[in-house]
Amino acid sequence: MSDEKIKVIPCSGIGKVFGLITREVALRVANELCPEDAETLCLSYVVTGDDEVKQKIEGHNCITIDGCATKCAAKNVAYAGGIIKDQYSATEAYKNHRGEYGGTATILTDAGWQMVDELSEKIADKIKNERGDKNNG
Amino acid sequence: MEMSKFYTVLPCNGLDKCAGCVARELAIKLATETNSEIICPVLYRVADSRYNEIAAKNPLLVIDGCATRCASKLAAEKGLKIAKKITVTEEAKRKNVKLGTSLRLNEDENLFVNALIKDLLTEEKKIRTEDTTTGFPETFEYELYHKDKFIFRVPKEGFYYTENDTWAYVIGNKARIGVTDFVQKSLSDILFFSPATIGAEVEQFDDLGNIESGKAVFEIISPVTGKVTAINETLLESPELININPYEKGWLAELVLTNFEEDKELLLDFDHYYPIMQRKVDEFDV
Amino acid sequence: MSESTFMGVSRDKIDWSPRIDYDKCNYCMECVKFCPHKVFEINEDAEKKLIVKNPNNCVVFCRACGKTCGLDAIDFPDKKETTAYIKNIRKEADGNE
Amino acid sequence: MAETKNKIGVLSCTGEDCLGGTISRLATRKLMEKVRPGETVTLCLPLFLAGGEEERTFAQVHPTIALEGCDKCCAKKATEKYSAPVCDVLIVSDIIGKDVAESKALSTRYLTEEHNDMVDKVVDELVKKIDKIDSDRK
Repeated sequence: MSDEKIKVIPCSGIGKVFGLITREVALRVANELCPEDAETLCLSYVVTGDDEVKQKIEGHNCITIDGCATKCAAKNVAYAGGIIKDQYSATEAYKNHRGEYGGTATILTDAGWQMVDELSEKIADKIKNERGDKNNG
Repeated sequence: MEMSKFYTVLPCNGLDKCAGCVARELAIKLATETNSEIICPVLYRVADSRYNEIAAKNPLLVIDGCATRCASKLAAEKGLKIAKKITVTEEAKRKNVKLGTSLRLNEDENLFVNALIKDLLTEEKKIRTEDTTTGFPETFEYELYHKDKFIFRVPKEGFYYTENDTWAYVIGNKARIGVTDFVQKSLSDILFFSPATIGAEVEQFDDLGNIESGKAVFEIISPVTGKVTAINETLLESPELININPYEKGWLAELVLTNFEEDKELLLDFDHYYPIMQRKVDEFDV
Repeated sequence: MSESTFMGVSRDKIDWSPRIDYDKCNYCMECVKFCPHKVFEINEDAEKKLIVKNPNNCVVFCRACGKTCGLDAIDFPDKKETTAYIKNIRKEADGNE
Repeated sequence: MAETKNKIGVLSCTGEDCLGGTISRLATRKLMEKVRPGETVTLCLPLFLAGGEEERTFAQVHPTIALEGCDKCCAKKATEKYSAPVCDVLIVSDIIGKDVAESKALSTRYLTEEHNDMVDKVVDELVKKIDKIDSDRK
């Protein structure tokens, strides 16, 4: 159970740049930075609430990444019974780049990619640290 | 139930016409029914010290009989901050009451006094049933304007608006300030709140800091004149609360009002602001 | 479309817009980038590379672009006078009803 | 004033499980921004559950097409569970092939011409469906 990959679930919002950032962060963490320790999961599965999906998430460790204050990822994962270990938001990545333009819901600018990379590394570091602690203990 | 003092009342007490007598009667009734204290305008002229303290203790209600506004002028002369003002002749016009010529009130005029008391009590009840820690209510009733998939909320009652899309919610001599849903939605996700300084004295239409999203910066234009007593500090960490609800947890600042009666001339009520916001929403390309 | 008004007063009667001090301005164009209402216009070929092209687009009482100007080259009309002016026009309009 | 018709809604999968999620997301935005601006409207799918009444009336107000990345059809399921029946469904894997659509989800960092062609194909199909809805309600 403890060896199971942690689920990184973005809101992937389609309206604004923040949704794209969450999606790119999740893909970067799960596919590139921590492929051994993390995997991603479609939030839409969680929304439809099929039994099969519920099993995938209920009682499992999750990290949510949200694009706006509505916090769809965190809320939906919580409804489905997932354990939210950490919550992140794209706006927090944006705040370090005040006044810069991150892009749109489909294309990121260089500044936008920088935001993605910074948040991805922050999340990956946290995952690795926790895994490391577990393996040593 | 113990009722706290409601107002300090300064009536004109004019004995030259009926309107003055109504002002006097209103003050007396209010004092007995709400535990308010009266300042005698005649004695005040010669005995400052007795009344200055009372005047400062509770929100000041000034009741003028007619447009000469002797009581208002007296308050201004003494440097008092007016929380609320009533002019009997204007109220009579509003309520369609014809005032007579006798200095003794007739039946209609007494009913009119009672109606004015009822208005004030309704207002007081509103104040007392509100959130006890801050005095401001936590939730409101909204009119909703739909545009495509978006809904713009505007509180129906108790708010004063500006055409700069800011609002003031007034209780006694204090006001809470914020922006409307139009600002919140057109800015989209708000990332920064740069507040006004506590203690700063602002005039109506001065700025009270700004809020900023990835799209733009919005300067918060103050609807009222006064002194900043508080800012919503939770917004420094969580400015997104403005997006969630700019009238409730997303309020921006609190002020002690110093010139509200005059500020009101350029403030809009719901009926006037709502169509303006509708027009702005329609012209705004979401 | 209805004519643009502010507080019930025709917008073109209200003199409220940024004033550029050309002795100070270094054409950094921060104000232009800042303002979403297309008040300014850039013309790289002209002597004055920056002008207030659409003064009536400016939001009455907004002075935010001025704060972006590190050189203090942007000024605004007196707010009190503007307020008093608006009140007067409104009173006149009331009187004519 | 002429009576304005409600815009047509596109509810898109933006899944992370496979390429279909990336393509459907990009196709929806392209349709909205470039191909049929002002005529179409979209909504974040997870808002059905996390949002309020405002979101759940979406498919009642707007004739809605569900755009799916794979044959799990989450967009249709979620819309019909929380809002109202959809008018039509388009499945990306039917257009670009099941194997391609179900390959690994793609970061826009690695987008190629080939992917852009896939997006265009999906947009073309979406446009056909929109025109049909429009002509049906005339």
